[in-house]
Amino acid sequence: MAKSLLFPEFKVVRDENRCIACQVCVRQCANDVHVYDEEDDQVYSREENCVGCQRCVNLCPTNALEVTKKEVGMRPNANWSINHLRNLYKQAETGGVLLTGMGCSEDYPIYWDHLLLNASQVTNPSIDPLREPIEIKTFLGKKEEFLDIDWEENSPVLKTKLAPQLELNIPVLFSAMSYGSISYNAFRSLAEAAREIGTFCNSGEGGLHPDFYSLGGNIIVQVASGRFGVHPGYLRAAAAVEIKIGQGAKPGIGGHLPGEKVSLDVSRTRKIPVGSDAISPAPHHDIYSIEDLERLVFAIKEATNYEKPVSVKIAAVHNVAAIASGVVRAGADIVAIDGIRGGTGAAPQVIRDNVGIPIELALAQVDERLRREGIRQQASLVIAGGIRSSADVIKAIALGADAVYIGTAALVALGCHLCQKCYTGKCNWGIATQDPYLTKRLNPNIGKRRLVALLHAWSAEIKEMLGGMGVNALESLRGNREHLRAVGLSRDEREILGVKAAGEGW
Amino acid sequence: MNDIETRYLLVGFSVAGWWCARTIRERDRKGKIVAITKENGIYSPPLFTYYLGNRVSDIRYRPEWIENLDLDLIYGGEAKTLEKENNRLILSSGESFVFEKALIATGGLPVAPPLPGKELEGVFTFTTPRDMQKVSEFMKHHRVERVTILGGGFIGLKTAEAFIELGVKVTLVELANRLLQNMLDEKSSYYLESALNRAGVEVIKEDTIVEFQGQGGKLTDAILKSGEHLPSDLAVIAIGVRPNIDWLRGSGIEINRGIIVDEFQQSQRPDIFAAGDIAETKNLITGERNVVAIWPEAVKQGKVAGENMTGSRVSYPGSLPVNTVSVGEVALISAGLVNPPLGDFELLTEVTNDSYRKLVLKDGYLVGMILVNKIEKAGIYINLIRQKVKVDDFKDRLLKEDFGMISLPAEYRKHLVEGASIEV
Amino acid sequence: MKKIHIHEEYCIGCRLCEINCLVKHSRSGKIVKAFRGEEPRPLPRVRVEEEGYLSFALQCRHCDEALCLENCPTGAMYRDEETQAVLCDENKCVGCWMCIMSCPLGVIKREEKTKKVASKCDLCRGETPVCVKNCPNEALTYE
Amino acid sequence: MREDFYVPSGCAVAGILNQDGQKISGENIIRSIATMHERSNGLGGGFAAYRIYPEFTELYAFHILYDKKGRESEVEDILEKKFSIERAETIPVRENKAINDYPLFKRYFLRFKGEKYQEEDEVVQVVMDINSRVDDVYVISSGKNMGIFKGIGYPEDIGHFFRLEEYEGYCWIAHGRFPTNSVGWWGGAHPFGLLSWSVVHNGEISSYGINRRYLQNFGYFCNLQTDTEVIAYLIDLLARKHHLPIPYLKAALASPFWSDIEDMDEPERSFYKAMRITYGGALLNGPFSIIVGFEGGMFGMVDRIKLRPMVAGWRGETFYLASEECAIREISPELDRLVPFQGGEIIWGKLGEKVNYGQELAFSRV
Repeated sequence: MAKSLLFPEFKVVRDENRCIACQVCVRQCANDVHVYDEEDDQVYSREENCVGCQRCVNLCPTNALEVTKKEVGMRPNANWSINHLRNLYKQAETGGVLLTGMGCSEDYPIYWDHLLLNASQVTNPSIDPLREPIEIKTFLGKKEEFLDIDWEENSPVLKTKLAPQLELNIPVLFSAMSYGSISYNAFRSLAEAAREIGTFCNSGEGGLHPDFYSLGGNIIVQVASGRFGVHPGYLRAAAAVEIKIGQGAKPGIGGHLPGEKVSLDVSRTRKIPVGSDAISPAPHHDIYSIEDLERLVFAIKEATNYEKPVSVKIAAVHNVAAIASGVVRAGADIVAIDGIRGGTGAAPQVIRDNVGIPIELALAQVDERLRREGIRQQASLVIAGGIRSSADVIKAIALGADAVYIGTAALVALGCHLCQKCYTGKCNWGIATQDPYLTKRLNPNIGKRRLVALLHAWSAEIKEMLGGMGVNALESLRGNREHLRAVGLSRDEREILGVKAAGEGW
Repeated sequence: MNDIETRYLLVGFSVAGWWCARTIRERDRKGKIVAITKENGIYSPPLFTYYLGNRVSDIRYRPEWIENLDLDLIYGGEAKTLEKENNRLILSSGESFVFEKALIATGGLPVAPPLPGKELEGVFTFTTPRDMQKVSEFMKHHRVERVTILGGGFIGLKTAEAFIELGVKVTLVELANRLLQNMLDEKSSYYLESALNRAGVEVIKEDTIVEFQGQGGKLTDAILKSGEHLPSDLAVIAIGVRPNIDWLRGSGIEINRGIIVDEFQQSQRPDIFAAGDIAETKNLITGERNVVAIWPEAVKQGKVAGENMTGSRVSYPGSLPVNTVSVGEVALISAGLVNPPLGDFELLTEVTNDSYRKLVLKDGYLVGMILVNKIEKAGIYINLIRQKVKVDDFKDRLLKEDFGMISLPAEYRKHLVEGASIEV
Repeated sequence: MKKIHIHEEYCIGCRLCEINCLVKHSRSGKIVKAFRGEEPRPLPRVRVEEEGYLSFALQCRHCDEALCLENCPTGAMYRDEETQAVLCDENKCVGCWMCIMSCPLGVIKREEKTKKVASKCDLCRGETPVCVKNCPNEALTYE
Repeated sequence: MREDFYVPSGCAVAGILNQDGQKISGENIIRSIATMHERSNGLGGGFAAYRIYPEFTELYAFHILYDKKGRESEVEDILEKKFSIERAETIPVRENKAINDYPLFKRYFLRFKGEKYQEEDEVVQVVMDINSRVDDVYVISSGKNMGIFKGIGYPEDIGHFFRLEEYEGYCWIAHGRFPTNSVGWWGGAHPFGLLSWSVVHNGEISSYGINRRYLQNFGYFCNLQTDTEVIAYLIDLLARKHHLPIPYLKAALASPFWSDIEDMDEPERSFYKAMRITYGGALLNGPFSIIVGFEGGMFGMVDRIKLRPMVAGWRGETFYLASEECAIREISPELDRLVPFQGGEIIWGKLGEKVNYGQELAFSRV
């Protein structure tokens, strides 16, 4: 068999003075990087298998291990980067589309990092969140233009029946990650954390495991092109229903859950045979136009008795503003937009890294377009794709988002180390796998605790920042771009973002 | 003399009585307990041989707990009569006790055949503290280089174990063709015997001592049936014990080999219970009635009796013979049916050059076990026998190196692991 | 009484409990030394059992009705007043193995040479047991 | 340049309302606001007066500021599309040493000739057209039988410049300005008006950016780039177009905290909850105290956590509002009652109603 030309990506450095050959690393590596030799009572490494997930480093009781990037001693070439070469070698060997996981890791501008927030000085007192209430409660759903109120009583009586709303204690939701792409324990962590915090997680297109129906009040269920696990009970169990048109990591591409990940439980949940690949078509084959979308939106509203908001998730593509406007006019209560850095369990690398636009630009354009058309009230805007911190969240809100989805950030809180191997089903952290030996590694009690802590920390930071701006309710920041300024951006970019340059006053 | 009245009367106060008293106290804080022992203390019989072998200096049993039991303890008291009509017991000293409930746990007496010369100085039995005292006194005042032990049973071996520790030349005489025939099979007897040999013990089988000879009233030789003379400075007759029941003749208590008790350790006189080496109980596996004179059963029976004497209804599942012996570095544990009769028994065995394991199954249940050297998992097997857990589904794993809790049925395993207690 | 609870569904079979237990009960108390320097290598008092993807760490349950204690003829096995742990007093132990014979979980190990009970969980004498403290996935809890 | 103009202000505010409709000379309000001289810095002052044109009660009185001369015809063409101009005149002023360089102020008395059923919307449209389409020209008031007078200078100087002592009205509000971030300009001074609404404002609206974009949804375009302008438009939207009674404006503009809403009983709870969900974009955040005049009354409001001062006072049938108590005592040393505002509170008075001392919040229509 021809020798592979691939070179190891990582170097496993084992400090022999510290290694006690306890074999924790051997037992923890699903990629068989560490091998114990009984004779020499020593552990050796097969670096070529290493994906750099750092599991062994984390658990080594003597800190004897270090996994670092392996330098490839080839003549540096600005055009032919190591990544290009690696992909060329791989494809020359496999002849296939290169798969990857997680979000785009290419070095495109991250506009969050070019946006700066405002704070109060003198003319306007900043507010101390420790002393004054600062409110970040958020409602998602269609908002009325005005209310019909009966003034005849001595206290006003509301006559308008509000459209269904999702009530969030923090403007952050957990992105669509299906049971199947992630483990049962990972999904349980998310769902229980969502319940405790008072926000929502998203079933993805994987259906809903019977165990999670009881948590349905904090779950948004997805209807995707594969229609996996979709039935009336599924729709009714949820707090809201999301029609998935596109995903930022792979706009225009369908989903593919490899058969290895379709365990008995997953098959039951998705209503497909065990071990069979779960393939979602690129388009919904009953949606070839905006009016088809409208049909589905109202079909779902009928099925759920108009009691649940319907969300439509699209990927941020070039014409996103016009598309979003169409989606709103098609009756969506929530528009979810997923940017180019949005994550995935499996996508062709070439798509992930080259298709779509950054979410910041998409958000700015969509919000502005909907306002110009006077229909911004009719739907909430939830954005996704590479939100990394509370700062990203608050900047997104100021740009015009009602709330944000976090996926990767949540997984990182659960232990993800961004090795981008989700599609292999060999996640050493027990997140993106169905292998019972690996899924155990994520204790949902710990997972839940960590997620709750994360969002607790973020809401504290968001309140600090709001208070600093002299704003004590999030709705006063939402779409309030006066509180944003841009650094290091071109005039075009600033105009698209609708944000003044740092240094410009009001 | 007028009677001493008591709610509970414990006649004989060794391990069975001790655990009976403790159980009573847990249920009944106030009720008066009178405990009578013919000894001058509370001893742990298994320690006698270890004391002899200088492994322990104190043979008392858990003295630190005695006061918590709040007993009226009567030392050196020998039970003479149990009245047939009344709940009254009379000691040879004349003291008499009227009780509501009584436990009879007067244990066993050494079997001492009428051998000529057995009264010679240097010939002993070895079951009581007094025996032990006498032996060690004797050892202090005489040079003892050669010891002969009559009986290759459990006591005989324990005694041998002790003398080996002392570095004395030991000869073991056993009538049967192998040692510990009740608790071992041939193969394990062999392991034991070779361990003894390695420890310098001479083992003489299919022979017995017919006479002791001496000079000036002191032992010099033990004479075997085969005619052989064994020069001996000290001899121990260790061919067994029998229940100490003679004093109960005429008490109206039904006696066979021992006091016949039901599963509540209750004699057919409802106020009178029996436990330990004197009680005749049902065998857990065979259902045969017999006296199983071992520590663990004495504890269990004592506890069951205690429960029932205080009015609860707790039954004793039946006796399971279990034993453990170690000689040099060889450790043996056996339990239950180890020499099954011909018939539908299944044997699982594993033999290595330094270890031997044998499991006996019947109808998918574990009924017996012998372990030589690899003894760590003994407790697991024994519990499977006691709890009558069907092992059919995992019997192929029973002897695997990694056999453990994990191999057991999940509910049973979790019950053991999380359960507040392991029921007896 | 606080007990060590075993959550087998979260045991990842890393055996860090064994490793840390071994170190805790080693002479040096230092991990590298305990493994490389100390002869004989100390024994862990917790045992990880594995079968397929199922695994769990098992150590003495310190049963309320502790057969090892009931059947110990020397009184070496005793119950610690404040931790309620069943402990073994090495000075009293004569190595008769009645405890090994009695333990339904098989968690007592023997020391052939000294004829003493070699390893038996002591609940780390009151402080949070190291097997619990070092379980990376909270498959062992102490409550 | 002016488009990027935004002026957060410190400022003084004052207002007088006689609920019996007795006329009050402009001299009083000038004296009142003048006592708070220290709160302004000479970069702006202004007044709104009600029922000062008794001879034209049926006509819209447009006060128009011409920053550049020679735009009249352009403006008048726009006016004449919807109105007949009954009278046009330059607003009489008196130069003084404080104020000698000033733009042209004209006032027009206009009879509406458009569609009756949407008269006010069309008037608003005309105002928006002039403000956005004609450079350097601003409609500074557009109500009936009322007018706004404002400019650069201390309020007392502006008052005398516009000869306000010669006017009489039953309701006056005044503003003394302290712009911090930019030079004042005549159009940027307070009050701001739309139809008969007039608003003076002390504070800085940190929600300005979103309030402004929210108003776009309803066809309001802010050209003066100031937060006071958005307040005027929000009030017009809520009170006039959405028929929200004055006392309940706070449900949108300074809505209660969620925790307080949770503690309410029905039907209040669902009312306030729905209001907040629906009017999130109208919530005024940041520190402010405002006085709003309108045909038939006057009210004051402060932000949710009262970051700016305001007191209300009553004497007989006269209702006073001011940043500082002294401004009220100056013209009415004796008061029947004086109350400081609570966070998010609205205190109002209405013509023809007996004074409420800011007590009850019983519903009544505007």
